[in-house]
Amino acid sequence: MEGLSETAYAYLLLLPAFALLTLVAFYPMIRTFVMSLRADQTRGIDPLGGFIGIENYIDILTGNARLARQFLDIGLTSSFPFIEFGTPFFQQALFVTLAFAIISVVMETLIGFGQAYVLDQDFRGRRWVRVAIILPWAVPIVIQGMIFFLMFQPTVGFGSDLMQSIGVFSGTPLANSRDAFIIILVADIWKSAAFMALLILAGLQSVDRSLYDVARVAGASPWQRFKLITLPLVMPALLVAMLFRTMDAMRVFGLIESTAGCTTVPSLTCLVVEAMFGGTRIYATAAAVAFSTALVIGLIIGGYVVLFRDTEGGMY
Amino acid sequence: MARVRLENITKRYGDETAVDDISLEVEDGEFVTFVGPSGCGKSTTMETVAGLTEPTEGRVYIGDDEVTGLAPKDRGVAMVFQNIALFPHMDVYENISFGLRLRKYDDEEVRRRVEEAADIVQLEGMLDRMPAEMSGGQQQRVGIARAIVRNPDVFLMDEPLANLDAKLRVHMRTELQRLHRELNATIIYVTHDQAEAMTMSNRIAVLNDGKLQQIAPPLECYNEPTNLFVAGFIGSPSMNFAEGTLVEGGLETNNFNIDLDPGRLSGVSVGDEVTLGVRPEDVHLRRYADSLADPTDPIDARSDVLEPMGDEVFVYLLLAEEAGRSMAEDPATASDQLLMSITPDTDVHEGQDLEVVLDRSKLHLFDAATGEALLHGLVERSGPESGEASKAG
Amino acid sequence: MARVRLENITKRYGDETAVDDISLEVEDGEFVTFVGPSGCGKSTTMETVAGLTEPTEGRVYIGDDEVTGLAPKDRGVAMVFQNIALFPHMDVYENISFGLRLRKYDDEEVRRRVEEAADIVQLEGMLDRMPAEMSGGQQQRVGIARAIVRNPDVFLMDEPLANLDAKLRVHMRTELQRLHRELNATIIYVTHDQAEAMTMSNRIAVLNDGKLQQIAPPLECYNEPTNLFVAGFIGSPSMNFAEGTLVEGGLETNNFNIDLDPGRLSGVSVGDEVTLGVRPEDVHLRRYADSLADPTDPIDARSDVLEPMGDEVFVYLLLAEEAGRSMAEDPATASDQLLMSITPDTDVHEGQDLEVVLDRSKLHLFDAATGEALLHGLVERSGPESGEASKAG
Amino acid sequence: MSDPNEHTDPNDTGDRPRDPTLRRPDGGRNVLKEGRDAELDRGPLQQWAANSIENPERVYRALFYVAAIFFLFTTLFPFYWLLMVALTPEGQLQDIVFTPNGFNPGAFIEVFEVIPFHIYMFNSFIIALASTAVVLVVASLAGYAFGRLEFPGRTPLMLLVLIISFFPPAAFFIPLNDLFNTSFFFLEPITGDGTLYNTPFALVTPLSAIFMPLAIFILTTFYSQIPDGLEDAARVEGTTRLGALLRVIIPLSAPGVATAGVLTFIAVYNEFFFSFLMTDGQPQNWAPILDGILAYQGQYEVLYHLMAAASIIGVIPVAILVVIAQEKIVSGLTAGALKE
Amino acid sequence: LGRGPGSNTVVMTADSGVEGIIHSEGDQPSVQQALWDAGLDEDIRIEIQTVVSDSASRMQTAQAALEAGRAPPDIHMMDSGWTVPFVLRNQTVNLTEELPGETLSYVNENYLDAILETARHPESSDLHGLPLFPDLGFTLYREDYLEDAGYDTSSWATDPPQWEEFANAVSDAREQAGLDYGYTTQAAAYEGLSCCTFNEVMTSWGGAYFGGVNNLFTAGDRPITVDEQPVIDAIRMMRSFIEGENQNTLDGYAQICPSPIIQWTEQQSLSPFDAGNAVANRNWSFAIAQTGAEEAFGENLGVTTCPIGVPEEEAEFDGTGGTAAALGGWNLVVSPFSDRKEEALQVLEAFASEEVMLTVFELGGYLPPNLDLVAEASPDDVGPVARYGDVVQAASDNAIPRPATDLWPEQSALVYQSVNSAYRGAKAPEAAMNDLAQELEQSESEVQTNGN
Ligand SMILES: Nc1ncnc2c1ncn2[C@@H]1O[C@H](COP(=O)(O)OP(=O)(O)OP(=O)(O)O)[C@@H](O)[C@H]1O
Ligand SMILES: Nc1ncnc2c1ncn2[C@@H]1O[C@H](COP(=O)(O)OP(=O)(O)OP(=O)(O)O)[C@@H](O)[C@H]1O
Ligand SMILES: [Mg+2]
Ligand SMILES: [Mg+2]
Repeated sequence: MEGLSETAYAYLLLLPAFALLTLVAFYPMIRTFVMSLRADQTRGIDPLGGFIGIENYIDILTGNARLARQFLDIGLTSSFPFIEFGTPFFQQALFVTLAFAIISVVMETLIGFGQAYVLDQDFRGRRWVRVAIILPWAVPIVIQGMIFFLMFQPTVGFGSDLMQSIGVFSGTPLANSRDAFIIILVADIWKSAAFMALLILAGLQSVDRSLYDVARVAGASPWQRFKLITLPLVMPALLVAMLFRTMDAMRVFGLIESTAGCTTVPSLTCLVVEAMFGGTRIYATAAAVAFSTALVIGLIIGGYVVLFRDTEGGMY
Repeated sequence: MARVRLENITKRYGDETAVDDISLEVEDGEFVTFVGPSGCGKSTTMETVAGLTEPTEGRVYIGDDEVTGLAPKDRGVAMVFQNIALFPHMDVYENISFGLRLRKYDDEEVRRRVEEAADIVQLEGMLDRMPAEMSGGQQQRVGIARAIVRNPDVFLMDEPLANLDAKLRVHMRTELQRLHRELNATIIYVTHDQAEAMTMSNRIAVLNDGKLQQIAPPLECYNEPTNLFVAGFIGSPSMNFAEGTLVEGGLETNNFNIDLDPGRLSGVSVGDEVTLGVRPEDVHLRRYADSLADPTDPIDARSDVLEPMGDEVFVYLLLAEEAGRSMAEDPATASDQLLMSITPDTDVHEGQDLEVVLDRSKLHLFDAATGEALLHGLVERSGPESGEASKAG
Repeated sequence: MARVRLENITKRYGDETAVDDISLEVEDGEFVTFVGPSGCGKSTTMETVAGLTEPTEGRVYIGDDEVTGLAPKDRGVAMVFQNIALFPHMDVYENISFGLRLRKYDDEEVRRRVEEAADIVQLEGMLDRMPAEMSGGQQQRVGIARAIVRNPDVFLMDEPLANLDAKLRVHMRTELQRLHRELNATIIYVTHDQAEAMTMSNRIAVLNDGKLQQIAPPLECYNEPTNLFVAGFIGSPSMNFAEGTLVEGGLETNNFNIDLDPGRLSGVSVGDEVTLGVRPEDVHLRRYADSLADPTDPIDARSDVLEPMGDEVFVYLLLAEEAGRSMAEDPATASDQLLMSITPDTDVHEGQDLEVVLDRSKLHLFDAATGEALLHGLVERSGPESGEASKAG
Repeated sequence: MSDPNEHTDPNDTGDRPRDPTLRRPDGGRNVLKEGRDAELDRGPLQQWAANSIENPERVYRALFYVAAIFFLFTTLFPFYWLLMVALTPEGQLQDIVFTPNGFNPGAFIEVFEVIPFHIYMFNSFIIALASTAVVLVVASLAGYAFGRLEFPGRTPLMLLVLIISFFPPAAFFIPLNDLFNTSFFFLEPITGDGTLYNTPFALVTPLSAIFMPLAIFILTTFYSQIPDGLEDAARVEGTTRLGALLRVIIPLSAPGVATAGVLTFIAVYNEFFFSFLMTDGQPQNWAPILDGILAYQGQYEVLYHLMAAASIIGVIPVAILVVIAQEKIVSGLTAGALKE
Repeated sequence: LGRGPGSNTVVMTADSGVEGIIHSEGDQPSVQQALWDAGLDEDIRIEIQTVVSDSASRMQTAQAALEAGRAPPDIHMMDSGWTVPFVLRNQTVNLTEELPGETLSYVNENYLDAILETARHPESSDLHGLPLFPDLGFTLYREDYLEDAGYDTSSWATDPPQWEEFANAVSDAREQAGLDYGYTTQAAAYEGLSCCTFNEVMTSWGGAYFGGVNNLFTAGDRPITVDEQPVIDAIRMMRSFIEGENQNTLDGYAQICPSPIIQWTEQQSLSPFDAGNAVANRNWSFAIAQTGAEEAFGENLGVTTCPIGVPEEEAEFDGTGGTAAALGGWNLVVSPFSDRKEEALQVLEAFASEEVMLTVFELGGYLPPNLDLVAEASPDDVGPVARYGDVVQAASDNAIPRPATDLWPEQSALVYQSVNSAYRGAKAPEAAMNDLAQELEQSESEVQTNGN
């Protein structure tokens, strides 16, 4: 095995990973893709109708799909801002998802960095602070959803009254798309900042401490040490964290389902799940939505890759 | 003003004392070199000056101010690290310019100074390499450039030339000396290279086991070592030592006697053990005894191993007939052995019986118990001053 | 059998050629030292032998087998790394015993051998330290111990003593020589320390810019360098060079002339440019001319800078009256400058007018265009062989 | 000039005003200056501000404590609230702010009486452990290849690994559901009927695959940062490449490996989608904790207090365990991992 | 890892409530025993596979098993709301072909028609599921408070009041008693809104989704009537209840509902009522059992069906107007993939016996599908529900099932979203219903184009 060329050796090492992925990802993916090219069939044994090409995709993009909320429903107009929403912003899964992903990832990155920085310091009881900060990440999504659902249940929790009294929310925030969006955002940040924190912490911990000595002698203030040494050196870890958080956020579902519900805050995965398990058998549409979702996520990840390709020590 | 003053610096790691009550003062613009065996505390002392290590006890002053406890960045020092420690994520240009960019110099200025520094360390054209793509010596030169580009008041250099070849070393040596002159900077330097220490320094500080042994100009350390340790440490190859006993009118070792008046030595008296020291270049073949002002009586010896160095040859001499043991294994301790340096053309070969003489004016005497120097140069036997000496080729 | 043979090894990193078509053979049990300027490809060549770098072209043989492409672990080599590369997560004992434990030696044996190796590198009592808790030299010694503990057929040592002080170096040198003898191991060694290269090696391989310049026993490299590069690189301080032109009956430089019969030189003829080389120790004050068998005519000079080294003093001489430029800045290139080494007692002081002579039997002549050596030692003027030379003190 | 003691006192939070005379252990070398300060009659706040300017480390320290407390509060408050929900007796879930509506610690026992919650926990634990092991092994190999080897197709393959994370898990459901319900003769000795459904494999397999890309990326990042010299040294010493991975690279990447492990473990422990659909929800059939928690939910009523209690029971011990394990892993991997 | 039930064990899915009564300790009565008593082969044992109790999740679980062709479970307990889609996908056993004629005729003649409809194949009318129990929507109210406020509710039980009267009464009673809430119901955007609470209100106003009760189970060629006036009125009335005097409301209807009802489901709407903090509540029969117990409100609990919008005679569509009770409930369906189909059919057969139905009612409080049996049950065993037998009967007479075709889940989502947004005032009722009508039209048209 040692005699193998570097290339052959690399492929050998990748074999188990790709075997697993083939079984659990690539094979189902191809089947799903084939599904997405056929017609829906709500009755009969065969869940799929005839081959209809990309018709399902066209329906999805034009707001004509058999979905409770639309993936995308915009039209072009001649007057500013030249785009017209067929349905309001908060009812278009694509926009809701994008807004959610962008805001949550940015917030989580900032907060995660703060948490990691705190955890990287030496102080008594650090272990317990670490437990505390990791705890939200350990909470199952159902529970995470339940906490925030109950908190903003008008009769049960204090959240609605509190927020209403300071004029931020309406009386029934979980039924209001904008309010519910914010609640879900907060819930997600609460839980997932810990994910960022853990990864960033690992990055911080593996920075060679003697580099800080050099920087200190060279005259770097703490902020400069952070900017010039810490940040670039944890950048690879940070990028991984952001990459995966972005993909996760783009697929948000469980949290929405267990708080406000997909009706109030429809996300892309909401559409897939509702189409897949909604009872009316529209698997082809579901598959097409899933693929479209993957496409959107893929585009965004492509953006990441292009943006960060040149980062030193980066992943590519 | 960049005088550096250490006051009773002690640094302990757990039970281990790395630096033991060192006090010294480096004048403004002075070039002081720390030498000493591996692990004697050189780097640690440097680190206390830089502020990277807080001394367990003692105070550090730079200029007129106490800086103990001050952050490294506020001490106005630049440092070349023994382990080099380049930033792996920055290319050579960024590594060198790091300190300048922190200080918000304008780009023009930064580029100018970086290029100048790169020139000095002969790294032109490598500015966009990453550290991982460079050879050991090239990395070390980046480390030097990173320090000199900043023109600080105090330079701390921890074995900056360890990975460089002889020629480049000579070049760097002159460059550093020029810098020293031009910037009038205070430089504290660590090296294990005798030539560096001798040629560059205003003073050499010899450390051993965390303690300061001697701090003096290079030739003084060489010619008048304060104790056995310094005598043995400075000079390569090392000084020969022979244990002996003071007797009336002289000194007796196992293999030869030296005339001398013990009464003139303070602190010891007849009967005491002393150690005689003589450098390899002060051991001569008997046939050249005439050219010495004050040679000792001839001593019988047998050449054991010859080590040709190109410009000179080291001859390991056995004084007593000793069978198995070759001197080369442990040249500096036993009294029965003597190392002599001769010019390459001299026709000495291995296993030859010889007579050698020592240059009395170059002998050193140490108290065997304390190791303290008693006397440098035994001049009392005969009158004439050792005049101009010469070298024949 | 652990002959090491390199056949046309070339290693390129992108456009950069680190090693350029090197072929050489190291005999079983031989000690070969690689020397050369920083970045010349020494470490890279070592790595191809170890199997850490696959050569872009060429083959490596160890013993009778081609090992190109074989894993490092199957080549039976041990290596001391230039960057030390201790495993930071293991203590000294674990670092040293790493290779043994991989080979499942029993604990008893492992401990015995580790202790023995630690003894050799003088690290007894530090076996449970972590690398981060050690000084630079101590770390390097762990690296050496890690290699020698395994008793392999081939040792590769990349500047193993760079961070050690002179005394410890001498000790390690003799220890390595002993190991070499006892194990009859083949050793390939990289150093920038002339003394190490001269004393330890059976042969020295001089590299420059990725290319092998000369591979020969140390004194041959010193006395008969094949080209200008080797002449200038081997020997510290470096050889003096003077550009000149061959004329009928001799050689003319800017400042002096040398008698010689150009007809006896092959490949050059009257009118060609040549370079004359003379080592600092072969430059003498006129007053000692008599002791030379074959001195040149006296040359007028002026002492510029004196560099006392303890056992000798370097005198930088200016041949022509040159105002501003101090020789010390660039001693080895200009024909108007000359470096002389004298014994410390000689009463030369800075700024003195002197006459010097060169030892004709030690002069070197190089083709100025190709740098190839033309002649070592100009003996044709007068008959008598240079007999026994002596050194006066 | 500042007092050196200020820098070395780790307990100095910088936020308590101190008697200025106490700050001069040297007996007040700057008596005059102090006198002037006293005349200015600065309040503690100004004093603190002045000290801070003199000595920015104090500010960082203070900022650090503020940040730590802020993070502690924000992460822990929802848990506190969850605890209050758990303590509120059934059916009185109203207007809970800082205290429970009534006090019913019995919920923490009831949790186990209503359903065998501990079995769900155990199942989840085993499944998470197995998945983490699979992920770490497979991802370590892949991470080594991606992070330390040069080979054609590296970047495309790496992106291909990610693709699984582009898809909503629901997209995989139908084919995977078919797959795991297909009977394979070679599985019969293991699972009885030859299908993977209702076995731990039905969860371990997809969950491993789903969380593997993250681990691969983490490990790739960390492995690629280990200097080549160390691997070289290990290989010359006689390890294979894999040996070097195991003995040098993994231990040196300990923070990354441990983090990948923790993230995977917890993610699997709490996974929603496949946990829900790949078993029949029976504790004896390897149903994970999620099914346990959902089991407190009825058609028209939800036992919120039990769900809350179950969550606390399910989460806190695991989180503590994981953190302690992580510390052990890190120190174990970095120190004396090779002591045999 | 070995698992799987014994050869004579029939595995049936059920929620924990049903599970609790199937088996018992010792000699206690149990459904299993009742099944054996009803003639089930003594070798055949039922094993319950508990599933998560929320209906949507249970559908997913059933779907996962049936799509994969997996059995056990041999018997699936399916919500009456989503049995038909499975029937249409041939994922159920045709009971009309498999059950003995005797049993079939008993079922056809005695079971509540409305629930039977949810278990039949829409085209062939063959029976594919055996109703286990129906559930009906009731309006619960506090007789004591209403009477204190001066209203006579003695006739309400079988003769529900007009909405207007109901609203006034509730409003006055709330004020009188100083309660926080008047009438609590479910209006969150979820299945419960479209299938039930809104369906009831709409029906009481004479409106319908698809033009009356005759078109409930045949998707495709049927009128879409959600944008008709009665539907709009129903919404406007609900908005009056929620918002009081405001846009898009109906004059003369007091504000009686707390605004949070738009995010409430059963449990949240029951809580305040259960806590004595509301005058009236719309809920299922389990709520009667819970709040009618002696420890709770006992006799003070009044139960009726949905108040009346327009009388039946004035209703625009067939079978609407007057009072209404939404139909819920669960059917038992045999998996066609089962290895123990015969045994499973035997179990179903036994479930169709009156003793078993009574046992289920007595032990679990689940209404028997043959509602005549409610009267026969001993009040001691059954609890408070028995007290309201006449109301149950009235409810069954006015039961209104959801249009549970294979498209219903999809359409339901559209309906509850639109209705909820109209309730909230996010859209005007007319606009919301017009949009909904279009969406439903598109959904319906899929049937024709795909030739389903
Ligand atoms: N990974 C790399 N990428 C590009 N260039 C490299 C890389 N490694 C080495 N080089 C270059 O190859 C040349 C030879 O390097 P090598 O390390 O062999 O030098 P060396 O002789 O050991 O020098 P030194 O004495 O400074 O250690 C150098 O110029 C170096 O910059
Ligand atoms: N962090 C530490 N913990 C424990 N001991 C230490 C630590 N750092 C250094 N030492 C010890 O302190 C002593 C002095 O170390 P120092 O690095 O100053 O030596 P040095 O003179 O620079 O040696 P070298 O020439 O080998 O670099 C050594 O014996 C070393 O082992
Ligand atoms: Mg050091
Ligand atoms: Mg090198």
